[in-house]
Amino acid sequence: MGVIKIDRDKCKGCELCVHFCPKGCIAMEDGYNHKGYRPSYFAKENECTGCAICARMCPDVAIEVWR
Amino acid sequence: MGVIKIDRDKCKGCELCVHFCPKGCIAMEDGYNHKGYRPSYFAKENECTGCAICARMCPDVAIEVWR
Amino acid sequence: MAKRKLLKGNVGLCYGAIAARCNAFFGYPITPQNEVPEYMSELMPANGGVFIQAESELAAINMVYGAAAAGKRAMTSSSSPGISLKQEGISYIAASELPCVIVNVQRGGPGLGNTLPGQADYFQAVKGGGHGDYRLLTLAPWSVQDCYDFMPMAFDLADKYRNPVMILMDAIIGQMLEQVDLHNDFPVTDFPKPWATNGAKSRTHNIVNSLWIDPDVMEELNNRLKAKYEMAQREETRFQEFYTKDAELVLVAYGCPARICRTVVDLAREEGMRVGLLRPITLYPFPSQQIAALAQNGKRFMVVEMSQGQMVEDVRLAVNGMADVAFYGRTGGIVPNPTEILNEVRASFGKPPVVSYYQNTAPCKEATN
Amino acid sequence: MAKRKLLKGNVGLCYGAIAARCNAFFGYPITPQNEVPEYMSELMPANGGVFIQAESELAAINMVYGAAAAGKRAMTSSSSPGISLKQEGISYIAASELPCVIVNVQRGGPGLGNTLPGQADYFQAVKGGGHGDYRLLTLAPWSVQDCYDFMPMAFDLADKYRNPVMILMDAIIGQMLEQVDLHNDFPVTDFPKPWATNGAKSRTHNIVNSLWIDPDVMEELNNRLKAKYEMAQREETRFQEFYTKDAELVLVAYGCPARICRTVVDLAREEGMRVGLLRPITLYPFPSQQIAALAQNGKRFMVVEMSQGQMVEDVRLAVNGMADVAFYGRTGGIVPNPTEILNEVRASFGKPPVVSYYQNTAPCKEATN
Amino acid sequence: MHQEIRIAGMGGQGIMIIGQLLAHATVLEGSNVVWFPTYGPETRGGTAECTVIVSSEEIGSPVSSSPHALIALDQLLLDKFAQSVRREGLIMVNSSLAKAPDYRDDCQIVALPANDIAEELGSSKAANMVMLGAYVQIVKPVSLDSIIECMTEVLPPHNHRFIPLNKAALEKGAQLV
Amino acid sequence: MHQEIRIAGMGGQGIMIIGQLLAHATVLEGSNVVWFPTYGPETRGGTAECTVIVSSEEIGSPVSSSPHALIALDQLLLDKFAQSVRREGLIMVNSSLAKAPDYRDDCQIVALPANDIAEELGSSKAANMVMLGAYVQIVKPVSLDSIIECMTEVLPPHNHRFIPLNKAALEKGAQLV
Amino acid sequence: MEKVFERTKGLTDTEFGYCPGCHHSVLHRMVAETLEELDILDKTVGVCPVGCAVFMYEYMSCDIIEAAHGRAPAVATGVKRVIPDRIVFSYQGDGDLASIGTAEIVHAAARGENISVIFINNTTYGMTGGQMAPTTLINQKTTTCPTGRNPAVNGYPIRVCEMLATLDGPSYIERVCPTSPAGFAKTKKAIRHAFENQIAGKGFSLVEVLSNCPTHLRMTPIETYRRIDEEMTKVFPPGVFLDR
Amino acid sequence: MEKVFERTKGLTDTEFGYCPGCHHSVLHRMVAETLEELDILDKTVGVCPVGCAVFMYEYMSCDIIEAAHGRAPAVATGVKRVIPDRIVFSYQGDGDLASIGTAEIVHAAARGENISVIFINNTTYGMTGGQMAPTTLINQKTTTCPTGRNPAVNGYPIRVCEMLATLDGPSYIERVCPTSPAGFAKTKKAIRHAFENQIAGKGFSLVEVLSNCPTHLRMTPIETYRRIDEEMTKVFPPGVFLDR
Ligand SMILES: Cc1ncc(C[n+]2csc(CCOP(=O)(O)OP(=O)(O)O)c2C)c(N)n1
Ligand SMILES: Cc1ncc(C[n+]2csc(CCOP(=O)(O)OP(=O)(O)O)c2C)c(N)n1
Ligand code: SF4
Ligand code: SF4
Ligand code: SF4
Ligand code: SF4
Ligand code: SF4
Ligand code: SF4
Ligand SMILES: [Mg+2]
Ligand SMILES: [Mg+2]
Repeated sequence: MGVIKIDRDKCKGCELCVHFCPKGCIAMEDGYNHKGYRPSYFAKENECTGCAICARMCPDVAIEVWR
Repeated sequence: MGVIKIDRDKCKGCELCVHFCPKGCIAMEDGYNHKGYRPSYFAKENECTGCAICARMCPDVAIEVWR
Repeated sequence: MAKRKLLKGNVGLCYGAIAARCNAFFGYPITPQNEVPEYMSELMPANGGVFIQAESELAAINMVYGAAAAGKRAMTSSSSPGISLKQEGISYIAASELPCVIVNVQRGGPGLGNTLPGQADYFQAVKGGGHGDYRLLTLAPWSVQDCYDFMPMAFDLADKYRNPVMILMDAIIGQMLEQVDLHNDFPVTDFPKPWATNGAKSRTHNIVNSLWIDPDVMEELNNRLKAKYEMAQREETRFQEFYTKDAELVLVAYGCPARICRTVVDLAREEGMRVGLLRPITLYPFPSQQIAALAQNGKRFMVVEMSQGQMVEDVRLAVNGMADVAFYGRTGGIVPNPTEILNEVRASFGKPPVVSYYQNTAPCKEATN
Repeated sequence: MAKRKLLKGNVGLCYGAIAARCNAFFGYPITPQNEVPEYMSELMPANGGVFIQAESELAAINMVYGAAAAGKRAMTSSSSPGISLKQEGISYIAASELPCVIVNVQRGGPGLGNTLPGQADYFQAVKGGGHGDYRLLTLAPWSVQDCYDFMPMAFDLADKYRNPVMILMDAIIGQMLEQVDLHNDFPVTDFPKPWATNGAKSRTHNIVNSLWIDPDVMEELNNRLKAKYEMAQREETRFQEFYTKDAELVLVAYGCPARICRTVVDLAREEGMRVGLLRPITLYPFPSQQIAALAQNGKRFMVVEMSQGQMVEDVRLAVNGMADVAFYGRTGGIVPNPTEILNEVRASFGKPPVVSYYQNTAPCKEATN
Repeated sequence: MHQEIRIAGMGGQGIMIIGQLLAHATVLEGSNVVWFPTYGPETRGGTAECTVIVSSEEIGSPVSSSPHALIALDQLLLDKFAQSVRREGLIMVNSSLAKAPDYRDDCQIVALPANDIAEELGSSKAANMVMLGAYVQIVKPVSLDSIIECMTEVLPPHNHRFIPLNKAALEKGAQLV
Repeated sequence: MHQEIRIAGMGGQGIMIIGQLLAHATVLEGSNVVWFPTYGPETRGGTAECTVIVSSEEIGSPVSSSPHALIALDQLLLDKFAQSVRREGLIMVNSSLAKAPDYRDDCQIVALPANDIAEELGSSKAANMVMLGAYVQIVKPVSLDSIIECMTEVLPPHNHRFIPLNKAALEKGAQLV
Repeated sequence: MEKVFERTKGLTDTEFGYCPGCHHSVLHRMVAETLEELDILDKTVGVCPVGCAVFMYEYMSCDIIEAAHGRAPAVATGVKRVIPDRIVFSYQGDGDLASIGTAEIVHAAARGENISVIFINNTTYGMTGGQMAPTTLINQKTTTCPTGRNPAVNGYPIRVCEMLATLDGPSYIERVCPTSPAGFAKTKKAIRHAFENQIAGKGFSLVEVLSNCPTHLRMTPIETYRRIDEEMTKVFPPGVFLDR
Repeated sequence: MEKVFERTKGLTDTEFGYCPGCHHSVLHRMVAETLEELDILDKTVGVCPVGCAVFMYEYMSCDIIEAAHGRAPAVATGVKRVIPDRIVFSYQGDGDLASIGTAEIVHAAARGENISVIFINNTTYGMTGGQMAPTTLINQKTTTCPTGRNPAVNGYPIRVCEMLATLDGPSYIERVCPTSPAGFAKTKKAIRHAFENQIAGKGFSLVEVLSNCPTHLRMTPIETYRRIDEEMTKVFPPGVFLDR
């Protein structure tokens, strides 16, 4: 079981975390953050394994992970 | 049968022709030319084959060859 | 292609180069002149010319050297740090008496600096940033139209004097959009190049060289260069004057600051201050004679530059103690605005500064001469 | 090692660098300064320092940049074309406010030129051959003793001002053998370098940089540099005068021509002409004040250079119209001899030239001040 | 007629494009114009700013000490430039991202939630067009039609697909003032 | 005492070395000296030339307009410099390779077949030492012993094997004048 | 619950100014993590290039020098030679390292300088607006080869690893491909190895990272990863070229 | 009797100023003979280096440009691109080509410039007095590595042919060893091939010639030939690296 926290304002909406999460836990928001990007969010909280792949793939170090 | 002509004043006395003549036809003079080098000379006129190796090895294009 | 176009100064240069029948462009990317290689990469091949993005500024200037030696019209373009890298090559080209055109779209310096406008490479351009006693004939456009028009002039001067010509601009002139008349109406002079190293057919071999072991021969070259520069001084000095005749204070500026000063002159005159503007078009040869003449007539001067004060030395040399020469400069990419210059002018007339905002920007009035 | 030695100027520099506790030398061979890297390749390792023959002048100046950033005393040495190649790097070092020493043993130019003595890189050294508003503090030795003595001074100035210092010499000063007292008697000042990038132990990280996107910050740097140069102008201007007090004509020259003029002064005085000599030791800051003072006292000037006339502009700027400034220059590797300068002096006093051979070479008399 | 306009915002907000549209439209209508940009060395992020001077007479200084109008798409840039607008000038604020200044009561202040308006039309990327439309409507340096006519020339080919959206945003902006 | 000497010849004739020996010997004897060379960028071939100024007082110009003495090892250089020697000066000619000038009857002319003399002693390479020995003997700026003492310092290590030959040539030159 | 991923101390708090999905951010973090892991943050001096990574000094918490375009290996040499007990690395783009700085990288490698070089090959000049780089692929369109790189006019891409591997100086040369979690791990390992080698005094190490530039390639970050896998690796095969 | 060897028209009447036995003379003659044989003397432009061969323009009877130190490939590129029907070659020493001019040769090769390069590797800087070159052998003494080249300090020799052969641009790269009549013949053939390739429009050709510098090696010419055979070829093996 894992938990991730995405820093909404650090996120640049590159979608890499979405693409690489093996469990498909992350999705893109509809809104915009203060930088003008559409950020990602933790969509399927129950399926996260805490593998931290998302965090490692995130260029902007916007994700923290707990397990 | 070959004949070579060494331009005494062009020669810089590097001895390469002496070294490479397969017939040992060339030798070094005792004197100096106007450049201050000890030039080579055609020592064994009869044994020359006109192979032109001496001329090709001479850096200073000081040798002409007839056959 | 429409004759009148809205173009950036950098792009104006490119069309000017085509109009000048430039044969080859060699450059390396650097902001704020990237439009030049970008446009040239299309325009040159489209017009039968050569475009190469060189591996560096050094390679670029040496490719120019080769193409110029081969008798062709060649140019390069860069910005401040890149121009510093070309100094050895420029000295070689001048010493070998080859024609070419070099563009410097100056940015904020020194060092890596920034990509905002600057004018702190004036000394480098006109006194010789490279080694030895050579000079670059140096042109300073102040509009996009100039960018276009000066290119053929630069190539002609280069061919006439067999000397590199520099177009010294700043990021504003390079980056601004303005209307330009692409009239393509330039005199075409034929410059025979019997000295070109392009194959020794039906003649003895040509040598392009700047190595002269014999100091007498080397001094001869130096004297020949000097004679060329003296001739250029007589024949090529170009400048523009606005309201100098009755002026008490003459502003001296080139490039973008000259444009700004043009507005300041109008503003000052509206306030009753008799201010004029002298805008050198050729920075080398410098319009020293005209400045000396103005000084003799009792004018005082204020030089405005985007630098800590470089052209001001040439003004002082011209004035030679006959008049006061003040200086106002901004650096680091900051462009002075009309109000701050106007305030300097006011101060020099003993008036208080205009405060806070700037009130009445008027468009330019017609030039007096 | 004997204290008094007969050494070449180039070698004197090397011993001076060792005395200055120079940590690193980076250079690339070029005549007429090859003795410098050659000696340094032995002296540096022998004294616990670093010697690298870089792949080019560009690499050398950038290695200097790195070593200086790391807080060490670093230097490079080259001759005219090689110095042109260093211009970008020099601008970076100045903009990053790093100390270092750069030697230019000038040769005949422009271009490849020849390896004989020249002084045509004066503008490049003192006005800034690189881009942007920076200056090099510039020292001009005129003897082998100076070569030795100026090295520690140069490193101290560099550290004090956090600015590159140039030693501008010519092939004669570099190549001549003269006695030198290797006294090793230099003041040792400690220059803390808390800004050095040598590992962020017990402090926040240091950054050595010349990129300032914000024009206000970039202008601040420019103003800081300017303030340093003004301080140097006040505190570091160095020159030497000979017989200027009663002189009617003051010769101004640096390096080898100053030595030659020193003899000319004696010859002229033997003929009853009141001639003096002002020898700038620092070319930047330039002894403008002293020259202005002499001009005010009614002296006239003759500048002698191995160039088409570069330092003469600084003399003219200092004199500012108050006095006549004549110029005599030779180029291309030609060193003027005492007689030809004497003839110029004679002409300026309305006397006919000395013909054919040169009659009475006297050794120098004691200096007046 | 002599109008100096400063347009400012964050990189990516299309600051340069609306300035250039205005410049091209001016030429189309036969007046003089100068446009020039300021931006960092980065092609990404950072701030973007341009100046447009439109005039019926020859233009001297391309630099404006104190523009007649400011179009600010972002708070940061609004704060930076609001003070520089000349007395009785025009300040246009993208109220989706910035708060209208209360310290310039001498100026005409126009606040439009341009991002939201544009978003409704299809994409907040067209916020710049909303602002331009409003500006043109208020000051009338050129006609809206001229602006639209210039779009094909000014926009890079790979962005031509956005022309309908841009047009809609432009017109919406004009309607709202 | 103030003597200016020009020494000139072809590359490889050891021009620089005899100038440097004279310079070092001068220092050894406590006088002032300046030596400086002129040569092409080539380390090979070409011409070589150096100037030595020996003086009991401080030396100003390191350059001589008109030397007191010329030592010429080759015709080309003799022709180049013979005119420059000051009136009543000394011209020393290597008569193995050059003809003494007949147009300087105001000068003392010393002609020695230095190459031949040196050759006899072992190698014509020592011709330079023959000329130096003769010069020192005539002008006496320093003693021969001082010259010899400096050889180890001045000659590069790989040439130390020639010191005996050089010494012999030096002394022979001195004897002959 | 335990925190299993957090921001490394090797990075400052400053947010990256890079475009969304740009590899520069990823690689900065990996270098910074390595410095923290090896506990050399306070004895490391980084040299940043002129290129998009020019602001690296704002992001990394070690000492940093901003070099002139292409000269980072020379600057790093100057630093390393005078303070050899410190760790010195350069971080350079393909324009910086493989174009203007060709001589400097070749000679630093030939000298076997004991430094670590991180080489970001994104086949374009990101900072100046997407011009052709020495590593631009054949037919790739850039702002200075608008119709695609044509070998007859623009020449061929340079393979830096292969070129430097012909030298005796380098100790370690590897090309990596961070386009998947596994590729990321391999990249991180390679970077770490380059620093470990330096600590061990083994000499010159270089890691070439096949990278992206979504902005100038006009692709989404994920498309750029695909491009690396499908096109770039054909010209620039990943692998260890030297490790000795 | 028939004359079987005479001076080529490709050379002027000026006598070489090189030291006795120097390879530069030999190579000048071979290039000049090639130009005569291929009948391209009147359409060839040579670019000479800064190095002992700086005076090449006095010896060759084709048009010649004196380039700045190291920049001959850039100069040659400039010439060839604007007059592509002319034949352009550069002639460069190891300091010129492999040190200061590294970037220029690598990129001319990568671009596949249709030029011919004659590269004279004599393991030292002849002209400036025998300093260390990038090709100086380990332990070789020079004036800037007076105790012998020490790889720990001075790095390792660079192998230019091997390095350039990793590129796709070049058409022909060969290293030759003119130390015997056969070696001379092979050298001449290689030079000729480099020019023939250019005439055929095949692109970049480079011939590296293992050469001598009797003066600074302090050896007789024959000893230098032996050194090439016995020491240099170990580090710089002769052979054809590319021919396509
Ligand atoms: C001497 C010099 N030349 C050119 C430039 C302009 N310039 C800045 S970055 C850059 C290239 C950047 O490309 P790359 O190294 O591939 O880095 P990227 O931005 O792709 O990461 C250039 C040419 C400069 N600053 N200095
Ligand atoms: C910019 C510059 N740097 C340095 C020099 C000095 N220089 C002249 S020739 C040379 C090296 C010559 O060596 P190489 O290229 O190997 O040629 P060689 O003389 O051995 O044939 C150098 C460093 C120069 N003339 N210009
Ligand atoms: S930690 Fe793993 S499973 Fe959880 S969101 Fe991130 S990638 Fe997906
Ligand atoms: S990888 Fe990072 S920056 Fe990209 S969408 Fe996810 S959280 Fe945002
Ligand atoms: S031609 Fe042949 S045989 Fe005759 S001298 Fe020359 S090398 Fe010897
Ligand atoms: S090879 Fe030539 S230069 Fe050498 S000795 Fe023989 S003739 Fe003389
Ligand atoms: S321009 Fe390209 S390389 Fe630069 S930050 Fe953006 S995506 Fe990265
Ligand atoms: S110095 Fe060496 S390379 Fe130069 S000419 Fe003499 S032997 Fe040849
Ligand atoms: Mg890149
Ligand atoms: Mg060599």
